Amino acid sequence: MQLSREQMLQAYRRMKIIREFEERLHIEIATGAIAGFTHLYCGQEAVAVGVCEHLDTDDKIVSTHRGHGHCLAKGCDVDGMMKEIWGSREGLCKGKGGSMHIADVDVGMLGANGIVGAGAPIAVGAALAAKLDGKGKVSITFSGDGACNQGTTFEAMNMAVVTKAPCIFVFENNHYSEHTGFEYAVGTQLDIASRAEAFGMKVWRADGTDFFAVHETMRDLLVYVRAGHGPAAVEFDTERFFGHFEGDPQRYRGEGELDRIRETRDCLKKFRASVVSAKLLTDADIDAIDAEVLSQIDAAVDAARAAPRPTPEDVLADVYVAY
Amino acid sequence: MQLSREQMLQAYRRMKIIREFEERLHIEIATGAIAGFTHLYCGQEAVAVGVCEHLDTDDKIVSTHRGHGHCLAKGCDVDGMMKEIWGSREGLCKGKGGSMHIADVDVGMLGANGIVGAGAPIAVGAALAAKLDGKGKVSITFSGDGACNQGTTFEAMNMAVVTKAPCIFVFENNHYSEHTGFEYAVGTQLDIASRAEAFGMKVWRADGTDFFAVHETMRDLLVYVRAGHGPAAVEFDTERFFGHFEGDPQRYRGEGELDRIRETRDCLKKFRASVVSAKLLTDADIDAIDAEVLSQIDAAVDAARAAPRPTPEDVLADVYVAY
Amino acid sequence: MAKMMYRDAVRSTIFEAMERDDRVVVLGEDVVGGMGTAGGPEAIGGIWATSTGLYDRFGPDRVIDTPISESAIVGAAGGLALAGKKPIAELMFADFIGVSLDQIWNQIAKFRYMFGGKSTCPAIIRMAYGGGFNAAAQHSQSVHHFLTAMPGLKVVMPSTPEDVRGLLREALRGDDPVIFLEHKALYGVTGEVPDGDWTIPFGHARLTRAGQDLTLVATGLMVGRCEAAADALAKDGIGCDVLDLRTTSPLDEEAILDSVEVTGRLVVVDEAPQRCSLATDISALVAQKAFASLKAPIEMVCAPHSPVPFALELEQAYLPSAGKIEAAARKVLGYR
Amino acid sequence: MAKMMYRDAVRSTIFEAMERDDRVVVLGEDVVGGMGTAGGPEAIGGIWATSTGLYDRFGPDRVIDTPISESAIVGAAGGLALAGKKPIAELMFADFIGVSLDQIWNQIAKFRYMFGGKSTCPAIIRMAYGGGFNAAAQHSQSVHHFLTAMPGLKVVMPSTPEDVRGLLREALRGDDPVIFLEHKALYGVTGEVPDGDWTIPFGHARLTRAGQDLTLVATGLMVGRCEAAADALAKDGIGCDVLDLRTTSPLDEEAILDSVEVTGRLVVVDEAPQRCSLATDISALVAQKAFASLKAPIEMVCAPHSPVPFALELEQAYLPSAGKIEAAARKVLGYR
Ligand SMILES: Cc1ncc(C[n+]2csc(CCOP(=O)(O)OP(=O)(O)O)c2C)c(N)n1
Ligand SMILES: Cc1ncc(C[n+]2csc(CCOP(=O)(O)OP(=O)(O)O)c2C)c(N)n1
Ligand SMILES: [Mg+2]
Ligand SMILES: [Mg+2]
Repeated sequence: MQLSREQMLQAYRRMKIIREFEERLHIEIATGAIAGFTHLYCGQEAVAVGVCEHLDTDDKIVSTHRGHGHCLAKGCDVDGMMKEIWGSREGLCKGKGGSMHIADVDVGMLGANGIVGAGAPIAVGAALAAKLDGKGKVSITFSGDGACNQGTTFEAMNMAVVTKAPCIFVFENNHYSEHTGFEYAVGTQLDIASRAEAFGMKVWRADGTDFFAVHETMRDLLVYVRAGHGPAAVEFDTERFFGHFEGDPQRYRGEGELDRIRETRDCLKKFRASVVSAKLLTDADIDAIDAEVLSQIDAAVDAARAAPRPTPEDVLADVYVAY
Repeated sequence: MQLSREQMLQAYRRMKIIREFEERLHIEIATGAIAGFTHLYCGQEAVAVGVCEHLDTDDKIVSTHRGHGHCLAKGCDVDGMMKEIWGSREGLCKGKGGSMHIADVDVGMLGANGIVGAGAPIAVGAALAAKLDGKGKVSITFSGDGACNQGTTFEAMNMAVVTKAPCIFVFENNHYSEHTGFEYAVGTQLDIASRAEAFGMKVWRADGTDFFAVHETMRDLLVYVRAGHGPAAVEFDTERFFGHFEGDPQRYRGEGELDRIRETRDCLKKFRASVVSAKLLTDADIDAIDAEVLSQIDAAVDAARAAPRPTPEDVLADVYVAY
Repeated sequence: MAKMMYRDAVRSTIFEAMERDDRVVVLGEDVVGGMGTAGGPEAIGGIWATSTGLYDRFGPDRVIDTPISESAIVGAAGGLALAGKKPIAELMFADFIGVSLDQIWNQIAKFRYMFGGKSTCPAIIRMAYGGGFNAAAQHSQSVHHFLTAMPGLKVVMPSTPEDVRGLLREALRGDDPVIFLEHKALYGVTGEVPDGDWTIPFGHARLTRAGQDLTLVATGLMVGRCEAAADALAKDGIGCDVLDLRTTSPLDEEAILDSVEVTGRLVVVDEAPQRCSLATDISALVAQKAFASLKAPIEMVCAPHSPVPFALELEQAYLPSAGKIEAAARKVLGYR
Repeated sequence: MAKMMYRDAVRSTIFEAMERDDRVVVLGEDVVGGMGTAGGPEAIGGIWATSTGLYDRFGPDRVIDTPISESAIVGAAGGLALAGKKPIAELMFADFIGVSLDQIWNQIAKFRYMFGGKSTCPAIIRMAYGGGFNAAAQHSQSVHHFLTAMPGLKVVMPSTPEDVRGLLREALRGDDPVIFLEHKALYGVTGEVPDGDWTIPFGHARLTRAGQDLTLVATGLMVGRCEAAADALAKDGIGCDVLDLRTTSPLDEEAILDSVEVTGRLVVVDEAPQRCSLATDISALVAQKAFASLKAPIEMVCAPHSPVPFALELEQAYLPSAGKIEAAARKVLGYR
């Protein structure tokens, strides 16, 4: 099934927003404008967008410490996110959460998460809620190749199978957990998807740097899950362009690795090449989006810089609904 | 490789000790002589003994809430165990641990465990110690079909593979976790061993009610692990003859199920039938052991009844080595 | 007015809530029981019999039997709650917060705050706690101090069937995460439960004995032991206020301080060991805010600094008893 | 006498121990770093640089890089210790006790007791705790109160490079499980570390300032803030005892009580929220055992009852500061 022009433009715009958001954060963090630990999603955009383009606000996602891309793809407000990362009281979480805890339940984004592996059980719960509602909605948990070793991820997979929850386990294998390679930390000689299979799940695999591969894979997978067959898993092979967190000297990378992946595994470049060569979009179409997004991000940064800061009285707000 | 007469007699004696120990506890618990939660191993003897007959005291095992059989098979003192379950200060754990926490590190028995799934990581640690010592020793964790759903069990399997720890995951599938069936709680349509396989482990499977099948399987498996190939897993299909814990009305069982498994899946009966028909041992050999064991257990119960009780001052002993 | 057991107050209050509000969902190990067996669903429920009959009435989408995976149980409760449901998750034993703490502490308790107040997470986590069954070190613990220390959680410790009803209803009515601690030695206790649609607001202690000479503060099973001590003291003409806190978070500071302002003498009783316990929490509160009223050192009657031992005699010596409470009271009363 | 950073005191003390005793084993996430990558082992160590160089010297059997599986890490440490080794496990952040609590609390802490004193479990669990890095609610917590409340554990909170050296050596020398809490804001702090083979026994507080008017009690990062407050008060001629507890379990009750017997006034400072905290623990101790000496209510300076917030301004407001400590001190001093 071919995507419409509008769908393609929107997908590209979403990916580009993530890319520019992150490239800009990379610069701002280096200047010391932003506090805390920030993990950039740059390089993995095709996964977040290829997955989330299939969803509406009643479908839920649960994200990770590397969550900006998932948030943006799911529809979190760009300005609100930027302000949150800057720690403003106008941020999406009023400056309480920061980069690792951005959430917007109203758009079905149930939170980035600082605890590796913590998202999977939460997604199962959201999936059980969807099952109870009976409207074919799904819940998606994103996990890294590191998170797939955490007990909670395994428990969640089994529980989803047992309860036939419409939960989708999206594994983004970017080959590293912090400074450790996938080949070391994931014991199996097989892949992550094979583990999910051993829990009794139907699994898919695709190139996570190819938006169209991700998008098509998810289409098939979602037909299966929305039809009530229970959970499913998918493993996307992808790349992160920056360090584990900002400040990481990345000495674990191979020589020329970063150049190579920026050159050959850049999902935005690949998208452009494929749609232009297939004459689905023109370079001008894409350049126009690039320019718009750039100024959108500029504006977001300006707004975040100027946004009001929280005050000490805010500390005790929102611990409870009522206490 | 054929077992010697002495080996067969010893194996049978060990199984019979477990059986009589448990049958007797079943009676004593009903009369209220024993406090706490007690989970009887009766029916699964061929697993504990078929595994532990291959081990010496430098090989370690870690057990479960249903640990009496593993303890006895690994060489914990019968009287000491009986006294412990009675709560005497002469018990193997001075009355501090009780049925769910019997341990004897001196014989390589690192503890029964009241927390389902907790034993697996501990066994990995003991295996890492064995690896460091480099003497071909192994560490074994026993897990049920319920425990195999706990996150710790999965983490332990992966970590054992990653660290090439000589750790053996023995899954005793007795088809129930408390009142819930294996078919429900273990999501996969496959078996537990297949999960271990997906972690990159070599796995074995055997009939856990057939002592010789267990024993042979373990021989092969141990050759593999002791040779330094890393961890391995085995799934034994077995039966528990009593309820989950004492007091369980077992309404989840099928009609005639208990009679059927006592009739056709009794590892002691099967052992006797096979050795007698193969003329390896005589009925008289076995009857003699039965009689000896019976009086050994009688004596253990008498000793436990008469053993001194702990006193309030004992409460604060042994919290620390020094504080 | 109905007479019922504590465990039935749990079950019937859940039943009632599920009838009224189809967002209420129950999940946990063996909350149905018999799944995947010849006996079939509800062949036999959980070991506390606090969910019997729910599955038959409300079916598998609202009464969810889970594998042995406590992190996933609590996490799923969090996800259900974020997605608009009102989950009631059961941990068979409170000791199992050990295998699920992250989801309680770092997730459920913090969602609302981390998300800037834009979400609610009305998950109720029920768990059976406490000693008295010779269940030893991993199945007998009191965990309220850990949970009370966690901002974002409310912590409830009913001591009677009536309080179970009123407090569980209140938990279900609210939109915050609630830890509901049921003492396993109270499940079989019977008491009157008034009819009608009433609740007990959180943060309101119950005065179960009134007196002018000494304040006794406790929760759960320890309330009865304080009452026994108070009754013994009453025979000597000594009057005690016995305060059942009912909820430890929020805490009814006022009731405690008001009482101590009158009595000037305080004994705090806690089934957990003393270090960083609720007993120290309340002592510290009083030493700060009712200092001028205090006529004597504050005594604490707690478990010793050890795991819970197995043997009958040891566990008996381990748990605070009416006798120990009475002795502490007399010590405080004897201080000049 | 060498000058070194707190993080280097950790690393070099481990290095020294591994040289001396081949039972000492290190395990944790990225304690080697670079495993399975083109850069290879030690391409880059853990984020705290507290294990740099260990792998190159001691190899993969003694420096074990693990997957992200904290329960398995702590559990493996328990198994290593039961099997006769001296494991030092690292949790990258103390907040990760949430995903490993059972192995800490129900296993390692209890083995010896449950097994009737017939085993030892000398596992050391190191973890980086505390705020100040805008790392928000799941990477900034102080957890000493939880762990201090657990019988069977010893809990160490060094505030200087010297204390790191002496206390870690003592932990390695002992046969009990030890929680070693390293404040992440102290890793970069430099201090003198005496040469020679000395240790610091547990349960001995350090008096860092001496005075007659007021007692300040603290741990970790808060010690420095108490000292700053004491120095400010000293300018007004007010003398403070500042007690750095060093270990919270065992606790140096005597040092605290002795000081309060002289000063009669106490402020306890704690980076954690107040409920069931170490601050309440010490207040309660004093309200019980030094009651007669107290001249004023005991004040506590703690974090508020909320998760740790992200934004600079919020976290600053959240953490106890020298200013807040000074204000509390003046309040206590002003009480008549
Ligand atoms: C429970 C827990 N353990 C460890 C960490 C520290 N940590 C943060 S991200 C990370 C690596 C995660 O790797 P992966 O899942 O592959 O995600 P990626 O960073 O590649 O997106 C680690 C170890 C954490 N935040 N939570
Ligand atoms: C963490 C934890 N969850 C739940 C329990 C309660 N429990 C004790 S045994 C058991 C069932 C275990 O089933 P399985 O692993 O199959 O072992 P079996 O009882 O069949 O030997 C359960 C749920 C527990 N002790 N620990
Ligand atoms: Mg990764
Ligand atoms: Mg079983």
